[in-house]
Amino acid sequence: MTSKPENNHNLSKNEVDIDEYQNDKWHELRRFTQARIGLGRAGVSLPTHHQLQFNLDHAAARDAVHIPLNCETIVQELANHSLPHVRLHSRAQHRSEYLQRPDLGRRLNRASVETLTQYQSTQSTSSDVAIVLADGLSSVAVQSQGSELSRKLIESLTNHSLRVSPICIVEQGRVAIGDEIGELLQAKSVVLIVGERPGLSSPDSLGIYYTYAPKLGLTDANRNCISNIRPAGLSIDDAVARCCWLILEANKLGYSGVNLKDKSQESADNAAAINSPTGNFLLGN
Amino acid sequence: MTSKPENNHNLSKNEVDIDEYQNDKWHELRRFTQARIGLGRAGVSLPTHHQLQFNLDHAAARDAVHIPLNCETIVQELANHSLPHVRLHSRAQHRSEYLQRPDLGRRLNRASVETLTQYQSTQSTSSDVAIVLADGLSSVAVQSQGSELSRKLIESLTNHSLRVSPICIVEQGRVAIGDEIGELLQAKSVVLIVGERPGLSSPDSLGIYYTYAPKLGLTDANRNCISNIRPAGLSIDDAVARCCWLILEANKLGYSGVNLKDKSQESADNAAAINSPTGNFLLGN
Amino acid sequence: MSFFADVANQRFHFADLKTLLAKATPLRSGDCLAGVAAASMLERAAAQLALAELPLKHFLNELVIPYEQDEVSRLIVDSHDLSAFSVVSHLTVGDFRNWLLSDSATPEALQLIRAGLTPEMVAAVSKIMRVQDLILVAQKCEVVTKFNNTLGLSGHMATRLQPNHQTDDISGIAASILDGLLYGNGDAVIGINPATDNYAAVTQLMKMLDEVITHYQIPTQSCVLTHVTTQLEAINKGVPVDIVFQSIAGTQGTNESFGVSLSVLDEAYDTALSLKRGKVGDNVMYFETGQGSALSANAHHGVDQQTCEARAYVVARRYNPLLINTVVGFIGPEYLYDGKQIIRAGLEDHFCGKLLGLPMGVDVCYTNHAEADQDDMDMLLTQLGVAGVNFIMGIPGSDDIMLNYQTTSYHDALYIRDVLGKQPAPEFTRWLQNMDIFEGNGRIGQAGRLGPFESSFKALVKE
Amino acid sequence: MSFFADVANQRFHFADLKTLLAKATPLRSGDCLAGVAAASMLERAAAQLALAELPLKHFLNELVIPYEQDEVSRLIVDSHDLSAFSVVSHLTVGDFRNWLLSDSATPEALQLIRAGLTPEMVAAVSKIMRVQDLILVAQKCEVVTKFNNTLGLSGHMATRLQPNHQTDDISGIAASILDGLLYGNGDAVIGINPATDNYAAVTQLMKMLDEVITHYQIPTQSCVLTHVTTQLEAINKGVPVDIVFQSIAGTQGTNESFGVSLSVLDEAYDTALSLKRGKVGDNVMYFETGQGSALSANAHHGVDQQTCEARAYVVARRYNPLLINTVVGFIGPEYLYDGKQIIRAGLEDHFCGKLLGLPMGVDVCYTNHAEADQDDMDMLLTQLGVAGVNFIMGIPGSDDIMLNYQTTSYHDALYIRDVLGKQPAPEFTRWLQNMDIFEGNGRIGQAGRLGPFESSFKALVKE
Ligand code: B12
Ligand code: B12
Repeated sequence: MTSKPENNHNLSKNEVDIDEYQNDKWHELRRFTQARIGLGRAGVSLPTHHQLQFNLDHAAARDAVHIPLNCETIVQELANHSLPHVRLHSRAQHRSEYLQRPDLGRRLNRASVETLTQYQSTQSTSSDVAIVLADGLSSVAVQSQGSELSRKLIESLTNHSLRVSPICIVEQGRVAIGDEIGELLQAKSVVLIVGERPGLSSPDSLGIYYTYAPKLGLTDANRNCISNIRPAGLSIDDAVARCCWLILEANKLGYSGVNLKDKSQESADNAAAINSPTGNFLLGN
Repeated sequence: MTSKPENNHNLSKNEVDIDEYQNDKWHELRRFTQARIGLGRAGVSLPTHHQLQFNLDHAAARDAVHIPLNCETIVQELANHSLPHVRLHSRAQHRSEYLQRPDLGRRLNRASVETLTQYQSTQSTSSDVAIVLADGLSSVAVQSQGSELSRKLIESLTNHSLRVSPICIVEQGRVAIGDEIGELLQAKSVVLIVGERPGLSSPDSLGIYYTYAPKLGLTDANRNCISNIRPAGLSIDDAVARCCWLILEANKLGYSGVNLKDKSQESADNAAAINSPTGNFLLGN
Repeated sequence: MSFFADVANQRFHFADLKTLLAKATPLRSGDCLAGVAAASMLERAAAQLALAELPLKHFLNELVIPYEQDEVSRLIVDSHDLSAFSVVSHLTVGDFRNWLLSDSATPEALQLIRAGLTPEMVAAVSKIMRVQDLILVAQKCEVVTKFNNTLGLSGHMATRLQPNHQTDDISGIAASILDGLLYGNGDAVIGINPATDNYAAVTQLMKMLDEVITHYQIPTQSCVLTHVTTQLEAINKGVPVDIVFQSIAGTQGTNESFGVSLSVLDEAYDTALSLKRGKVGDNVMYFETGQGSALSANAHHGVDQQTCEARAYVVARRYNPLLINTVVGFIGPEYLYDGKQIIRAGLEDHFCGKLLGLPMGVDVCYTNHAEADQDDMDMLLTQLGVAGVNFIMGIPGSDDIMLNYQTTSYHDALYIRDVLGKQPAPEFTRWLQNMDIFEGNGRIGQAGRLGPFESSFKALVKE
Repeated sequence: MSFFADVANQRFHFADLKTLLAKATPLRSGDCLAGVAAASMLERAAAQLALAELPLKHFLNELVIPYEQDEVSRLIVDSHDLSAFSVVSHLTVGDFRNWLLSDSATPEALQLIRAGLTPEMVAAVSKIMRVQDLILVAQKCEVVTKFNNTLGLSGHMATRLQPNHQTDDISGIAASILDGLLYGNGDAVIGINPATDNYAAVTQLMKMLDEVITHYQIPTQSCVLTHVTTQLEAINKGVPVDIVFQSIAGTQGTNESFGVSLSVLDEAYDTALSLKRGKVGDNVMYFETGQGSALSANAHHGVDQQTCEARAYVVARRYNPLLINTVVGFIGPEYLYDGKQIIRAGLEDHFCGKLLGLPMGVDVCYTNHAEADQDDMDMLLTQLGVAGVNFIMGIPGSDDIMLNYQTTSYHDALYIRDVLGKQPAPEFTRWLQNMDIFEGNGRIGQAGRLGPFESSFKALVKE
C-alpha cells in the first residue's frame, strides 16, 4: 500500500529511460528518510512514475480512512494478556457521520455512558490512569499497535504503582472523548491512544493524548501529545517511556498541557534527534 | 425570479454611488434586449449590484430545474378544451435520476408502453401527428405554455385536415422519447414540445422537436427544432405557424431533419429578424 | 490486446486499449453513465500505471474504433505522419509525458511532432497528467491562425463576441455587439447562434454582421452558427460569409447525428476557401466540440468521452480552422457533473487540442442543472489564461439569453487580460486604440465612452 | 441590529451582524456543522444583497463577539485607525467592493487604508466577491517583509522548506533540506514541525538549522514550529532562534485552547525582537491560521469560520510578522469539505490577509479524509500564483510524512515560477545562482547537480 516507487516492478520500462529525464544523484539519501526526496525532474515537474505512484498511494490512503475497527481482534488480544476492557461508542453512528460531525465523535453515546456509570458504581476506589483506545481517523493504526501499546503502558504504570482502569475501546472516537470517559471513571488522568489521520506514506500512525484531571469541557491546551507512533516512527517502547514520564510529572505538578514541558530525554533514551546515525551530514559530521 | 437589476428596489444605496463606479451610457439599449448589456464597470469588473443580482437569478434558475410538473393542471386545461390526453412517464423515476441518466429519460417505462399499446390496439387508423408534452429540463415552461401551444397547434393541424393523436403528457422526458411514442402510436410524425433547460433570464422556454416517421433509434439529424418559445421569445402563434409549415413540407418531401430547411417566412410572418423595430441602428438605419 | 497492472496485492485486468483508456481517465459522470469508468480510485491508479507503460507505437496498431467502421478512424490512420512521429516513436506514454514536460520539448519541437500524434496518444498522455502538467505543456504550444487578423500569438487572448438573442432581433443583437466592442471583445469572431433555422432570418444576420464589420472597418470576422448546410446554401446564393461553422465530434456516428460527414465538411471547406475573403490569411473554418456528445448520440463505441473528444480535433485539423473551441460545460451534468469535472475537462481539451496543433479556445461555461457556479468559471478561466488559451466567449453579463447557459462575460475577458497582462489580437488592439476604446497602453479606458458608435447611438436616442 | 432582504417574493430576516455574515458566506461544511450557514442558495443570495447595503461604519458599532468577552474583539476596536478608515468610511460593503476593484484602489491607496479596516469588514466584502475579484484585488496588494532576506516583492514567490520527519531524525531532516535547497526552495523559511514536544529534541533542531544556514551562508531564516512557550524557553537559554512561530486563531477562546493569549504573544514578540538577529529587517514572527479552528475548539461564538479566520489576521498584524499562512485544507473536511471549498477558502484567506496588510502565504493542502486531490491543489496554486501569494510550502513529493497530509512540493514551486515567470526572494536567487543551482536566467539548471553540497554528499556516500 505504501510501497515506494523503486519497489514497483511495474515501472521497469520508465526506469530504463529515466536518466534522460534527469535523475537526482542524491537519490540514495532516501535511506535516511521516508520522505519523497531525490525524485528527479522532467523539466521542472515530477517524473511520471513518481506521479502515478503518488496517485496509487493516495487511493490507498483514502481507503484506509474507511476501514472499520475490528474490535473483536483487539478484545481477544487484550484477553490473551488478561487485560480487562470495556467497549464504547461515540455519538457518531458511522464513518460518514463521524467525518462530518466531529462534535459527535467527542461524546459517548447513551449506552456507553450507562456502561461506564454502572461500571464505576461497582468500584470503591478511583484509578490513577484511564486508558482509552479510539479508532480516530485510522483504525489500521489502532488495530496493529493498539493492544501492544496499552499492554506495555499498563506494565510500566503498574511498576510505578499506578492503578489503571479497564481499557476503553471506543469506536468513532475523537481526542476529546477522553475527557468524558476520564470524568465518568473518576480517573486522575486519561491516556487516549488514537489513530492519527492516515498519511500518504503512513496509514498506521498512533497518537497519545494525555490529560490530567479529565472532565468535559477541557481544551487541547490541557493535554500533552505524543505523536507518530508507528514502526517507521516513534517506537512503542519510547512512547510508553515518554508517556510515563508525563504522567509522573503531571502527578507532581498537578496539571498537564502547555505548561507541562516534555523533558523526558534527560531520563529516558528516546530523543531520536540526538541519536541520529550520521547526524547532520550536511556539515560533514 | 428574473427581475432585472434595475428593478431591484433593494439596491438603492449602491445605485446612488454607481456613477463613481463607471456607468455605461448605453444602458438604455436594454430596451432592445434582455441581454445583460450596459452593466458598467468597477475597474474592469462587474459592479456589485449586478453580480449579486446574478447570484440571485442563478439560485432561482437552479431551483427551476427541480420544480415538478403539475400534470393535473395541464390535464384540466386540456379537458376544458375537450382535448384527449394520455399520461406517460419515462424510465427515469425522479428528477435526480433524470439528471444523471439521460438514457432513461429517452425511453418510456413499462406501464407507459402498455398504455400506448393498449390505446393503439383500439384504433383502426393511425394519426398524422402525435403531440407530446414533456417536462424536459423546465416544467415551468410546459406548465405555463404547454396546453395553449398544443391546443393552437391542433387547431391549425385540424384546419389542414391532419389527424392528431391524444396529447401525450410525459414526466421526466427527453427529446428522443418522442421516437418511441410516435412509433407506438404508429403516427406519421411526432411533435415533441419540451421544456428547454432554464436560463438565467428565461426559466420558461419551450422547444419543439419535430420528427417525421418516428421510430426508436433515430438521431437528431432526423429532427427539426423550433426553439425559444416563450413570452419574451418566439410567440406561440409564430411557433405554431412554423411547426405547421415544417409538417406540411415534410409530408411533401417524405423526411424531416437536416435536409428539410425552414423557409417558412416566405409564407408566414415570423422572421423577427426582419421585423426588428429599429433594425441595425449601428448603421443608423 | 489486453493489459494488466498489479497494485496493492491485486491484479487489475483491462480487456483492450479503449477499456484501458477509459479506466485511466479521471472521474467524470459521462464515463460512469457509459459504464466505462474505473470502479475505484485504486483501479484508476492501476490503469494509469499500465497505460504509462504502453509504447506510443501501440496506438498505431490498435484502434479504439475499427478502421472499417468509422471514417474518423480512417482519417486518423490515413493522415498520420510517420516521420513527424519518429521523434517520439520510441517512447512509452509515461515517458512521452516526461518528454513533453522536459526542456527538450521546446515550442518548436512540439510543432514538429504534431502531425505524428494521433488523438488517442494525446488523450492517453493527458490522462496521466495533473492539472499543472496540462497547463505547463499547453503554455509551450503556440498555434497561430489568420483570417482578417492574427490570432493565437502568445501574450494575446481573443474573444468570440456572442450577441445571441432569443428572436434574432436585429436591434437586440446590435445592442449586444456594441456593448461587446466597447468592452474590447470580438477579435476572434463576432459569432451569432441564430435562434431559428429559418433561412431568411439566418441570411439577414449574415448580412447585418458583414455591414457592421465593413462600416467600422473592424479587423475581425463574422459567423452565423447555423447548420453547415444552411451556410453552404447561403454562400452559394452570394450571401456574405466569412468563416464557416459546424459542431463536430470524434466518431462518424455522432457526426451523422449532427447531420454532417467528412464529405460535407470537405465541401464546406473548399467552398469557403474559394471565397478568398480573408485579408491576412486563409483559415476559414470554425468548429465546436464537447465531451459527451458521442455518448449522447449513442455513438461512442464504448470509448471514453475525453478520447472521443480528442478524436474530434483530428476532424477539425483536416480543415486548418481559424477557431475551434470545446463547449466544455455546455452539454450538462450528465457528462460533466460539477465544477471540478468541468475544469479538468476544459484543461484537458485545451491541452489535447493545442498539442495536436489546433487554435484552441474554450467556452468556459455551465448550465443551471449542473453543480457549478461563477467561482468555478473564474477558476477555469484563470487557469486557461495561464495555459495560453487562444480565445474564450464574451457574452453580456455571462448570460446567454438564447442558449440558456452561462459563459464568460465581456468583463471576464478584461479581467484575464488585466491579471495576466494579455492583449487582444494585435490588429484588433490597434483598432480599439484608434477608436478611443482602449488607451495607448492597451488597457480599456474610462468606462462609458462610445467611441466610434457615438453618432449612431445619439441618433437612436434622439428618435 | 437586524437585517432583511426581499427576494423572489420572500422576506429573509437576519437577526444580527454575525448571522448576516454567516448566511452570506459561500457554502462550506464547517458553517453547516456550526448551524450558521444559509439554508438555501436563495437565502444566501438574499443575505449577500443585504450585506452589500450595509455601511462599513456599521462594523464599528456592532461587534460579532462582544468587547467585554473577547480580547481579540478588544484588539480590533482598540487598534482601529479612524483616519486610515476615512478614505472608505462613506461606503457600503457593496461599494467597498466596487472601490477595491476600481482603478482608484491603487496599490498605494490600498496600503493607506489597511489600518482602517477591521477583519469583519474585510470578511464581509470577500463574501460578496467572486474568485476573480479575490484574485484581482489581492494582486494589487504588495506586502513586503524582511529578516535575512526580502519577501513579498511582486514578481517573486517564496517557499517554506518543510523538512519534517516522523522521529525528528537529524540525518533524515538534513536529507530533505538538501533536496529542497537543490530545488530552489526555502527562501521564506526553513521550518520544521518537530514530531515531538521534547525540549532537548527541539533545541537540537534549532541548533542544526542554525548551523546549516550559517555554514552555507544561506540568505534565509530558520524556525522550529513547537509551542511558542517552548521557543521562549529556548531563547532564554541561548539556543539560536531566528523567527518565532505560533498557531493562532480569531477568538480568545480558541487561542486559549492553543495555550496562548495576546500577553504570551507580546512577550514572545518582544523577546524575539530583542535578539536583533535579522540581517536585513526585523520582522520576527511566523503564524499559522486556518478556517475551522475556532469551531473545532468550540469557541466560535456563532461566528462563521471565515470571519473568525479574518479576525486571526488582526492578532497577527499586531506583531508585524515576517510570514503568516493559512493551512487551508489541513484541518479537514469537517470544515472544508472538498476541493472547491478549499480553493475558495484559500483565495479568501489570501485576499483578506493581504488587504489587512499581512505577508500572506498559503499552505495549499488537503488530507486523505477530504474530497480533494492533486488537481485541486494545482488549481489553487495556479490561482494563488496569479493573485501574488507571498509564499507556499515546499515538501518532498508533496507528502508530509509526519503531519500526514499533502501540500505543495518542491516541484510545484518550480512549476508556478516557470508558468508565471516568478523568482524566489532576490537575495536567495543570487545565492542559488552563486551556488550553481540556478542558471543565470534565474531558472533551475540541469537536474542532478549537487552545488555546494557536493563535498559533504561525497563524503557521506564514501563512508
Ligand atoms: C444542448 C444543446 C446542444 C447539444 C446537445 C447534446 C445534448 N446531449 O444535450 C449539442 C452541443 C451537441 C448541440 C449541437 C447542435 N445544436 Co443544439 N442546442 C442545445 C440547447 C442549448 C439546449 C437543448 C435543450 O435544452 N434541450 C432540452 C432537453 C430536455 O432535451 P434533451 O433530450 O436532453 O437533448 C436533446 C436536444 O437538445 C437535441 N438537440 C440539441 N441541439 C439540437 C439541434 C437540432 C437541430 C436538433 C434537431 C436537436 C438538437 O439533442 C439532445 C440529445 O438528443 C439548444 C438551445 C435551447 N435554448 O434549447 C440548442 C439548439 C437546439 N441547438 C441548435 C443547433 C443549431 C445545433 C447544431 C445543429 C449546431 C451545428 N451547426 O452543428 C448542433 C447539431 C445538433 C444535432 N443535429 O444533433 C439550435 C437549433 C436551431 C433550430 N431552430 O434548428 C438551438 C436551438 C440553439 C441555437 N439556436 O443555435 N446542441
Ligand atoms: C490536525 C492537527 C492540528 C489542528 C487541530 C484542529 C482540528 N480540529 O483537528 C490545528 C491546526 C488547529 C493544530 C494546532 C496545533 N498543533 Co497540531 N496537529 C494536528 C495533526 C496534523 C493531526 C491530528 C490528528 O490526526 N488527530 C487525530 C484525530 C482523530 O483527533 P481529533 O479529535 O479529530 O483532533 C484533535 C487533535 O488533533 C488535537 N490536536 C491537534 N494538535 C494538537 C497538539 C497538541 C499539543 C494537543 C494536545 C492536541 C492537538 O486537536 C483536535 C481537536 O481536539 C497532528 C499530527 C499527527 N500526525 O497526528 C498535529 C500535532 C498533534 N499538533 C502539534 C502541535 C505542536 C500543534 C500546536 C501546538 C502548534 C503550535 N505551536 O501552536 C497547535 C496548537 C494545538 C492545541 N493545543 O490546540 C504537534 C504535537 C507535538 C507534540 N508531540 O506535542 C503534532 C503532533 C504535529 C507536530 N509535530 O507539529 N493541530
